[in-house]
Amino acid sequence: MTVRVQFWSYFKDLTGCAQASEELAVGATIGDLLQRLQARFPNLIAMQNSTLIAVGVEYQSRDYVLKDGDEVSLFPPVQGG
Amino acid sequence: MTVRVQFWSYFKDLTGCAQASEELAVGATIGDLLQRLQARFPNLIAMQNSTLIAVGVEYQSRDYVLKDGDEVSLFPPVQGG
Amino acid sequence: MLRSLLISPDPLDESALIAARRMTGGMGAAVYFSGVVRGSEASQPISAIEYECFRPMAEHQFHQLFDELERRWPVESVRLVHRIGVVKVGEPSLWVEVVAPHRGESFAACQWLIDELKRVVPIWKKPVG
Amino acid sequence: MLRSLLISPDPLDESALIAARRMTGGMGAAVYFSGVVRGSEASQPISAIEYECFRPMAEHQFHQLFDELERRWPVESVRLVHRIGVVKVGEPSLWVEVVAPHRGESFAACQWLIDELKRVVPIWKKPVG
Repeated sequence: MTVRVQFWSYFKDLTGCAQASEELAVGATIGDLLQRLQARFPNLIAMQNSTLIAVGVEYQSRDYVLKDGDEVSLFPPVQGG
Repeated sequence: MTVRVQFWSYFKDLTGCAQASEELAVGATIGDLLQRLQARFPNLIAMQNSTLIAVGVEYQSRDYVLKDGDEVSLFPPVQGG
Repeated sequence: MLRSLLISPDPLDESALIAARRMTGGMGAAVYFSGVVRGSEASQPISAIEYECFRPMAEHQFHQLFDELERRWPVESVRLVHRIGVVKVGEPSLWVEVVAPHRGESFAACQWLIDELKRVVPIWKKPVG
Repeated sequence: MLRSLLISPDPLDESALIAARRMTGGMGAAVYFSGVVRGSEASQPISAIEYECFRPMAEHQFHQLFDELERRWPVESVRLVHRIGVVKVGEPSLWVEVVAPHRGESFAACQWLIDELKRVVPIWKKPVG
Protein backbone atom coordinates (compact mmCIF):
# COMPACT_ATOMS: atom_id res chain seq x y z
CA MET A 1 0.00 0.00 0.00
CA THR A 2 0.99 3.59 -0.53
CA VAL A 3 1.12 6.34 2.06
CA ARG A 4 1.91 9.94 1.31
CA VAL A 5 4.08 11.87 3.71
CA GLN A 6 4.12 15.63 4.11
CA PHE A 7 6.94 17.50 5.89
CA TRP A 8 6.37 20.82 7.65
CA SER A 9 8.54 23.65 8.94
CA TYR A 10 12.27 22.89 9.01
CA PHE A 11 11.63 19.21 8.39
CA LYS A 12 11.36 20.28 4.73
CA ASP A 13 14.93 21.58 4.96
CA LEU A 14 16.11 18.41 6.71
CA THR A 15 14.67 16.18 4.00
CA GLY A 16 15.06 18.55 1.07
CA CYS A 17 11.43 18.04 0.04
CA ALA A 18 7.90 18.88 1.10
CA GLN A 19 6.35 15.54 0.21
CA ALA A 20 7.34 11.92 -0.25
CA SER A 21 5.52 8.63 -0.64
CA GLU A 22 6.35 5.19 0.63
CA GLU A 23 5.22 1.69 -0.31
CA LEU A 24 4.57 -0.33 2.82
CA ALA A 25 3.30 -3.82 3.63
CA VAL A 26 -0.29 -4.11 4.89
CA GLY A 27 -0.28 -3.82 8.68
CA ALA A 28 2.69 -1.47 8.77
CA THR A 29 2.65 1.09 11.55
CA ILE A 30 3.81 4.67 11.79
CA GLY A 31 6.87 3.29 13.58
CA ASP A 32 7.68 1.20 10.49
CA LEU A 33 7.17 4.24 8.27
CA LEU A 34 9.51 6.33 10.41
CA GLN A 35 12.26 3.71 10.14
CA ARG A 36 11.92 3.73 6.36
CA LEU A 37 12.01 7.54 6.25
CA GLN A 38 15.03 7.74 8.56
CA ALA A 39 16.92 5.43 6.22
CA ARG A 40 16.00 7.64 3.29
CA PHE A 41 16.46 11.00 5.10
CA PRO A 42 19.11 10.45 7.81
CA ASN A 43 18.71 14.06 9.05
CA LEU A 44 15.40 12.99 10.59
CA ILE A 45 17.13 10.65 13.03
CA ALA A 46 18.40 13.42 15.31
CA MET A 47 14.84 14.78 15.54
CA GLN A 48 13.12 11.52 16.36
CA ASN A 49 12.31 12.39 19.99
CA SER A 50 10.70 15.68 19.05
CA THR A 51 8.89 14.58 15.88
CA LEU A 52 5.12 15.04 15.90
CA ILE A 53 3.03 12.81 13.65
CA ALA A 54 -0.45 13.27 12.28
CA VAL A 55 -2.61 11.19 9.97
CA GLY A 56 -5.00 13.51 8.21
CA VAL A 57 -5.82 16.16 10.81
CA GLU A 58 -5.37 14.04 13.96
CA TYR A 59 -2.26 13.32 15.97
CA GLN A 60 -1.31 9.64 16.05
CA SER A 61 1.28 7.63 17.93
CA ARG A 62 3.95 5.33 16.52
CA ASP A 63 1.82 2.20 16.94
CA TYR A 64 -0.96 3.50 14.66
CA VAL A 65 -1.61 0.97 11.87
CA LEU A 66 -1.48 2.70 8.50
CA LYS A 67 -4.10 2.31 5.79
CA ASP A 68 -3.68 2.61 2.04
CA GLY A 69 -4.00 6.24 1.04
CA ASP A 70 -3.23 7.66 4.48
CA GLU A 71 -1.79 11.17 4.43
CA VAL A 72 0.87 11.37 7.10
CA SER A 73 2.39 14.63 8.33
CA LEU A 74 5.70 14.90 10.15
CA PHE A 75 6.74 18.06 11.90
CA PRO A 76 8.75 19.57 14.75
CA PRO A 77 7.11 21.00 17.90
CA VAL A 78 4.50 23.60 17.02
CA GLN A 79 5.06 27.30 17.75
CA GLY A 80 1.85 29.17 17.17
CA GLY A 81 0.91 32.39 18.90
CA MET B 1 -9.50 68.64 68.78
CA THR B 2 -11.87 68.33 65.87
CA VAL B 3 -11.97 65.54 63.28
CA ARG B 4 -14.23 65.50 60.30
CA VAL B 5 -15.85 62.22 59.29
CA GLN B 6 -17.10 61.35 55.84
CA PHE B 7 -19.49 58.44 55.17
CA TRP B 8 -19.53 56.61 51.84
CA SER B 9 -21.90 54.26 50.03
CA TYR B 10 -24.76 52.93 52.18
CA PHE B 11 -23.09 54.22 55.33
CA LYS B 12 -24.67 57.54 54.34
CA ASP B 13 -28.08 55.85 54.51
CA LEU B 14 -27.25 54.23 57.84
CA THR B 15 -26.27 57.54 59.43
CA GLY B 16 -28.60 59.77 57.47
CA CYS B 17 -25.74 62.12 56.57
CA ALA B 18 -22.64 62.31 54.39
CA GLN B 19 -20.47 64.14 56.90
CA ALA B 20 -20.16 64.67 60.61
CA SER B 21 -17.57 66.09 62.96
CA GLU B 22 -16.54 65.08 66.45
CA GLU B 23 -14.67 66.81 69.25
CA LEU B 24 -12.16 64.42 70.79
CA ALA B 25 -9.50 64.57 73.48
CA VAL B 26 -5.87 64.80 72.34
CA GLY B 27 -4.50 61.26 71.94
CA ALA B 28 -7.85 59.76 70.93
CA THR B 29 -7.66 56.89 68.46
CA ILE B 30 -9.87 55.80 65.61
CA GLY B 31 -11.25 53.21 68.01
CA ASP B 32 -12.37 56.03 70.35
CA LEU B 33 -13.92 57.87 67.41
CA LEU B 34 -15.83 54.76 66.33
CA GLN B 35 -17.30 54.35 69.84
CA ARG B 36 -18.47 57.94 69.77
CA LEU B 37 -19.98 57.52 66.28
CA GLN B 38 -21.72 54.27 67.22
CA ALA B 39 -23.36 56.04 70.16
CA ARG B 40 -24.53 58.79 67.81
CA PHE B 41 -25.47 56.52 64.87
CA PRO B 42 -26.46 53.11 66.32
CA ASN B 43 -26.97 51.67 62.81
CA LEU B 44 -23.17 51.59 62.46
CA ILE B 45 -22.85 49.00 65.24
CA ALA B 46 -24.04 46.10 63.10
CA MET B 47 -21.43 47.00 60.46
CA GLN B 48 -18.47 47.30 62.79
CA ASN B 49 -16.72 44.14 61.58
CA SER B 50 -16.92 45.19 57.95
CA THR B 51 -16.20 48.90 58.34
CA LEU B 52 -13.17 50.21 56.46
CA ILE B 53 -11.47 53.32 57.78
CA ALA B 54 -9.22 55.80 56.03
CA VAL B 55 -7.54 58.99 57.18
CA GLY B 56 -7.03 61.19 54.14
CA VAL B 57 -6.30 58.74 51.31
CA GLU B 58 -4.69 55.96 53.38
CA TYR B 59 -6.28 53.04 55.19
CA GLN B 60 -5.71 53.12 58.94
CA SER B 61 -6.44 50.69 61.74
CA ARG B 62 -8.40 51.31 64.94
CA ASP B 63 -5.29 52.11 66.98
CA TYR B 64 -4.30 55.06 64.77
CA VAL B 65 -3.90 58.19 66.94
CA LEU B 66 -5.95 61.03 65.48
CA LYS B 67 -4.65 64.54 64.91
CA ASP B 68 -6.57 67.81 64.89
CA GLY B 69 -8.00 68.39 61.44
CA ASP B 70 -7.85 64.73 60.32
CA GLU B 71 -10.37 63.81 57.66
CA VAL B 72 -11.64 60.34 58.43
CA SER B 73 -13.65 58.23 55.98
CA LEU B 74 -15.85 55.30 56.97
CA PHE B 75 -17.21 52.91 54.40
CA PRO B 76 -18.34 49.36 53.72
CA PRO B 77 -16.25 46.87 51.68
CA VAL B 78 -15.33 48.30 48.28
CA GLN B 79 -16.89 46.94 45.09
CA GLY B 80 -15.08 48.40 42.10
CA GLY B 81 -14.82 46.71 38.74
CA MET C 1 6.48 51.82 33.55
CA LEU C 2 3.94 53.89 31.66
CA ARG C 3 0.72 54.32 33.58
CA SER C 4 -2.57 55.80 32.57
CA LEU C 5 -5.53 56.08 34.93
CA LEU C 6 -8.92 57.50 34.05
CA ILE C 7 -11.89 57.58 36.42
CA SER C 8 -14.71 59.09 34.45
CA PRO C 9 -18.48 59.18 33.94
CA ASP C 10 -18.03 59.07 30.15
CA PRO C 11 -18.70 55.93 28.12
CA LEU C 12 -15.66 53.79 27.60
CA ASP C 13 -14.46 53.55 23.97
CA GLU C 14 -12.50 50.31 23.87
CA SER C 15 -11.69 50.50 20.17
CA ALA C 16 -10.14 53.95 20.61
CA LEU C 17 -8.18 52.74 23.64
CA ILE C 18 -6.83 49.78 21.66
CA ALA C 19 -5.90 52.05 18.76
CA ALA C 20 -3.86 54.21 21.17
CA ARG C 21 -1.70 51.28 22.34
CA ARG C 22 2.06 51.83 22.29
CA MET C 23 4.44 48.86 22.59
CA THR C 24 8.21 48.90 22.16
CA GLY C 25 10.08 46.12 20.36
CA GLY C 26 10.75 44.01 23.43
CA MET C 27 7.08 43.60 24.29
CA GLY C 28 5.17 40.54 23.09
CA ALA C 29 1.98 40.37 25.12
CA ALA C 30 -0.95 42.68 25.78
CA VAL C 31 -3.72 41.41 28.04
CA TYR C 32 -7.07 43.18 28.35
CA PHE C 33 -9.97 42.89 30.70
CA SER C 34 -13.36 44.46 30.05
CA GLY C 35 -15.76 44.23 32.96
CA VAL C 36 -19.30 44.66 31.74
CA VAL C 37 -22.44 45.36 33.79
CA ARG C 38 -24.57 42.20 33.96
CA GLY C 39 -28.34 42.22 33.71
CA SER C 40 -28.96 40.96 37.23
CA GLU C 41 -27.60 41.54 40.72
CA ALA C 42 -28.33 39.06 43.51
CA SER C 43 -30.75 37.28 41.11
CA GLN C 44 -32.81 40.45 40.57
CA PRO C 45 -32.98 42.00 37.11
CA ILE C 46 -31.43 45.46 36.96
CA SER C 47 -31.08 48.09 34.26
CA ALA C 48 -27.80 49.68 35.38
CA ILE C 49 -25.31 50.04 38.20
CA GLU C 50 -24.46 53.36 39.77
CA TYR C 51 -20.81 53.62 40.81
CA GLU C 52 -19.80 55.96 43.62
CA CYS C 53 -16.14 56.83 44.04
CA PHE C 54 -14.07 58.55 46.72
CA ARG C 55 -11.89 59.91 44.01
CA PRO C 56 -8.71 61.27 45.68
CA MET C 57 -8.34 58.09 47.68
CA ALA C 58 -9.19 55.90 44.67
CA GLU C 59 -6.50 57.58 42.59
CA HIS C 60 -3.97 57.23 45.40
CA GLN C 61 -4.81 53.57 45.92
CA PHE C 62 -4.63 52.84 42.19
CA HIS C 63 -1.17 54.39 42.02
CA GLN C 64 -0.02 52.37 45.01
CA LEU C 65 -1.19 49.24 43.17
CA PHE C 66 0.67 50.35 40.03
CA ASP C 67 3.83 50.82 42.15
CA GLU C 68 3.50 47.31 43.53
CA LEU C 69 2.70 45.85 40.12
CA GLU C 70 5.86 47.43 38.72
CA ARG C 71 7.92 45.87 41.52
CA ARG C 72 6.48 42.41 40.84
CA TRP C 73 6.43 42.11 37.05
CA PRO C 74 8.42 43.52 34.10
CA VAL C 75 5.41 45.42 32.80
CA GLU C 76 6.05 48.21 30.29
CA SER C 77 2.64 49.81 30.48
CA VAL C 78 -0.59 49.63 32.40
CA ARG C 79 -3.71 51.54 31.43
CA LEU C 80 -6.91 51.47 33.44
CA VAL C 81 -10.28 53.14 32.98
CA HIS C 82 -13.08 52.92 35.55
CA ARG C 83 -16.45 54.45 34.85
CA ILE C 84 -18.38 56.11 37.65
CA GLY C 85 -21.97 57.23 37.80
CA VAL C 86 -24.70 55.24 36.07
CA VAL C 87 -23.43 52.46 33.77
CA LYS C 88 -26.12 50.60 31.82
CA VAL C 89 -26.36 46.83 31.54
CA GLY C 90 -24.11 45.63 28.72
CA GLU C 91 -21.72 48.57 28.99
CA PRO C 92 -18.18 48.22 30.33
CA SER C 93 -17.46 49.74 33.73
CA LEU C 94 -13.81 48.68 33.89
CA TRP C 95 -11.10 48.35 31.24
CA VAL C 96 -7.56 47.25 31.97
CA GLU C 97 -4.56 46.82 29.67
CA VAL C 98 -1.25 45.30 30.75
CA VAL C 99 1.69 45.14 28.32
CA ALA C 100 4.70 42.96 29.12
CA PRO C 101 7.35 40.94 27.29
CA HIS C 102 5.59 37.58 27.77
CA ARG C 103 2.03 36.42 28.24
CA GLY C 104 2.53 34.83 31.66
CA GLU C 105 3.58 38.17 33.13
CA SER C 106 0.76 40.12 31.49
CA PHE C 107 -1.92 37.68 32.60
CA ALA C 108 -0.59 37.45 36.16
CA ALA C 109 -0.22 41.21 36.54
CA CYS C 110 -3.63 41.97 35.03
CA GLN C 111 -5.43 39.45 37.25
CA TRP C 112 -3.56 40.62 40.34
CA LEU C 113 -4.45 44.25 39.61
CA ILE C 114 -8.16 43.48 39.30
CA ASP C 115 -8.20 41.35 42.44
CA GLU C 116 -6.45 44.09 44.39
CA LEU C 117 -8.59 46.94 43.10
CA LYS C 118 -11.66 45.06 44.28
CA ARG C 119 -10.04 44.89 47.71
CA VAL C 120 -8.73 48.41 48.24
CA VAL C 121 -9.99 51.02 45.75
CA PRO C 122 -12.91 52.96 47.28
CA ILE C 123 -15.58 52.51 44.64
CA TRP C 124 -19.03 51.16 45.46
CA LYS C 125 -21.94 50.01 43.36
CA LYS C 126 -25.67 50.44 43.73
CA PRO C 127 -28.01 48.49 41.44
CA VAL C 128 -30.51 50.56 39.49
CA GLY C 129 -33.82 48.68 39.09
CA MET D 1 -20.99 28.71 22.62
CA LEU D 2 -20.31 31.10 19.77
CA ARG D 3 -17.00 30.46 18.07
CA SER D 4 -15.16 32.41 15.45
CA LEU D 5 -11.84 31.29 14.00
CA LEU D 6 -9.84 33.16 11.39
CA ILE D 7 -6.44 32.07 10.10
CA SER D 8 -5.37 34.73 7.66
CA PRO D 9 -2.42 36.57 6.13
CA ASP D 10 -4.22 39.90 6.51
CA PRO D 11 -3.28 42.43 9.20
CA LEU D 12 -5.28 42.05 12.36
CA ASP D 13 -7.61 44.97 13.15
CA GLU D 14 -8.11 44.77 16.90
CA SER D 15 -10.30 47.87 17.12
CA ALA D 16 -12.71 46.45 14.56
CA LEU D 17 -12.74 43.11 16.35
CA ILE D 18 -13.57 44.81 19.65
CA ALA D 19 -16.31 46.85 18.00
CA ALA D 20 -17.89 43.59 16.74
CA ARG D 21 -18.19 42.10 20.22
CA ARG D 22 -21.58 40.72 21.20
CA MET D 23 -22.41 39.93 24.83
CA THR D 24 -25.77 38.95 26.27
CA GLY D 25 -27.04 40.27 29.61
CA GLY D 26 -25.64 37.47 31.74
CA MET D 27 -22.05 38.08 30.66
CA GLY D 28 -19.79 40.27 32.77
CA ALA D 29 -16.24 39.58 31.62
CA ALA D 30 -14.35 39.77 28.35
CA VAL D 31 -10.66 38.86 28.38
CA TYR D 32 -8.36 39.59 25.45
CA PHE D 33 -4.88 38.51 24.54
CA SER D 34 -2.86 40.15 21.79
CA GLY D 35 0.39 38.38 20.98
CA VAL D 36 2.76 40.75 19.24
CA VAL D 37 5.97 39.92 17.33
CA ARG D 38 8.98 40.95 19.41
CA GLY D 39 12.08 42.57 17.95
CA SER D 40 14.42 39.72 18.78
CA GLU D 41 14.41 35.95 18.69
CA ALA D 42 17.02 33.94 20.61
CA SER D 43 18.79 37.27 21.38
CA GLN D 44 19.16 38.11 17.66
CA PRO D 45 17.39 41.17 16.26
CA ILE D 46 14.75 40.30 13.68
CA SER D 47 12.43 42.31 11.46
CA ALA D 48 9.53 39.88 11.23
CA ILE D 49 8.37 36.32 11.79
CA GLU D 50 7.04 34.14 9.04
CA TYR D 51 4.26 31.82 10.18
CA GLU D 52 3.64 28.56 8.35
CA CYS D 53 0.38 26.72 8.96
CA PHE D 54 -0.95 23.26 8.12
CA ARG D 55 -4.36 24.80 7.77
CA PRO D 56 -6.89 21.91 7.70
CA MET D 57 -5.26 20.34 10.73
CA ALA D 58 -4.89 23.70 12.50
CA GLU D 59 -8.60 24.40 12.05
CA HIS D 60 -9.52 20.94 13.27
CA GLN D 61 -7.28 21.23 16.32
CA PHE D 62 -8.60 24.70 17.14
CA HIS D 63 -12.16 23.39 17.07
CA GLN D 64 -11.23 20.47 19.30
CA LEU D 65 -9.81 22.99 21.77
CA PHE D 66 -13.00 25.06 21.55
CA ASP D 67 -15.02 21.89 22.29
CA GLU D 68 -12.93 21.19 25.36
CA LEU D 69 -13.04 24.81 26.48
CA GLU D 70 -16.83 24.74 26.28
CA ARG D 71 -16.91 21.60 28.45
CA ARG D 72 -14.70 23.20 31.09
CA TRP D 73 -16.00 26.76 31.45
CA PRO D 74 -19.36 28.55 31.00
CA VAL D 75 -18.01 30.60 28.12
CA GLU D 76 -20.55 32.32 25.86
CA SER D 77 -18.19 33.19 23.05
CA VAL D 78 -14.63 32.62 21.91
CA ARG D 79 -13.07 34.42 18.97
CA LEU D 80 -9.56 33.76 17.75
CA VAL D 81 -7.50 35.21 14.91
CA HIS D 82 -4.06 33.91 13.95
CA ARG D 83 -2.04 35.58 11.27
CA ILE D 84 0.07 33.51 8.91
CA GLY D 85 2.76 34.54 6.47
CA VAL D 86 5.12 37.40 7.31
CA VAL D 87 4.18 39.41 10.41
CA LYS D 88 6.39 42.42 11.13
CA VAL D 89 7.86 43.26 14.52
CA GLY D 90 5.31 45.19 16.58
CA GLU D 91 2.31 43.68 14.78
CA PRO D 92 -0.05 41.19 16.44
CA SER D 93 0.10 37.59 15.24
CA LEU D 94 -2.53 36.23 17.63
CA TRP D 95 -5.71 37.73 19.03
CA VAL D 96 -8.03 35.89 21.41
CA GLU D 97 -11.30 36.96 23.05
CA VAL D 98 -13.12 34.95 25.70
CA VAL D 99 -16.50 36.13 27.04
CA ALA D 100 -17.94 34.58 30.20
CA PRO D 101 -20.13 35.54 33.14
CA HIS D 102 -17.23 36.19 35.53
CA ARG D 103 -13.63 37.20 35.21
CA GLY D 104 -12.13 34.07 36.77
CA GLU D 105 -13.67 31.91 34.07
CA SER D 106 -12.63 34.21 31.23
CA PHE D 107 -9.05 34.47 32.42
CA ALA D 108 -8.71 30.75 33.04
CA ALA D 109 -10.25 29.76 29.70
CA CYS D 110 -8.22 32.31 27.72
CA GLN D 111 -4.92 31.25 29.28
CA TRP D 112 -5.73 27.58 28.85
CA LEU D 113 -6.60 28.10 25.19
CA ILE D 114 -3.30 29.85 24.46
CA ASP D 115 -1.27 27.24 26.34
CA GLU D 116 -3.00 24.46 24.44
CA LEU D 117 -2.74 26.05 21.01
CA LYS D 118 1.00 26.35 21.52
CA ARG D 119 1.02 22.62 22.23
CA VAL D 120 -1.17 21.19 19.47
CA VAL D 121 -2.01 23.62 16.65
CA PRO D 122 0.32 23.03 13.68
CA ILE D 123 1.73 26.50 13.15
CA TRP D 124 5.47 27.20 13.02
CA LYS D 125 7.53 30.34 13.01
CA LYS D 126 10.66 31.31 11.15
CA PRO D 127 12.49 34.53 12.11
CA VAL D 128 13.08 36.98 9.26
CA GLY D 129 16.42 38.81 9.73
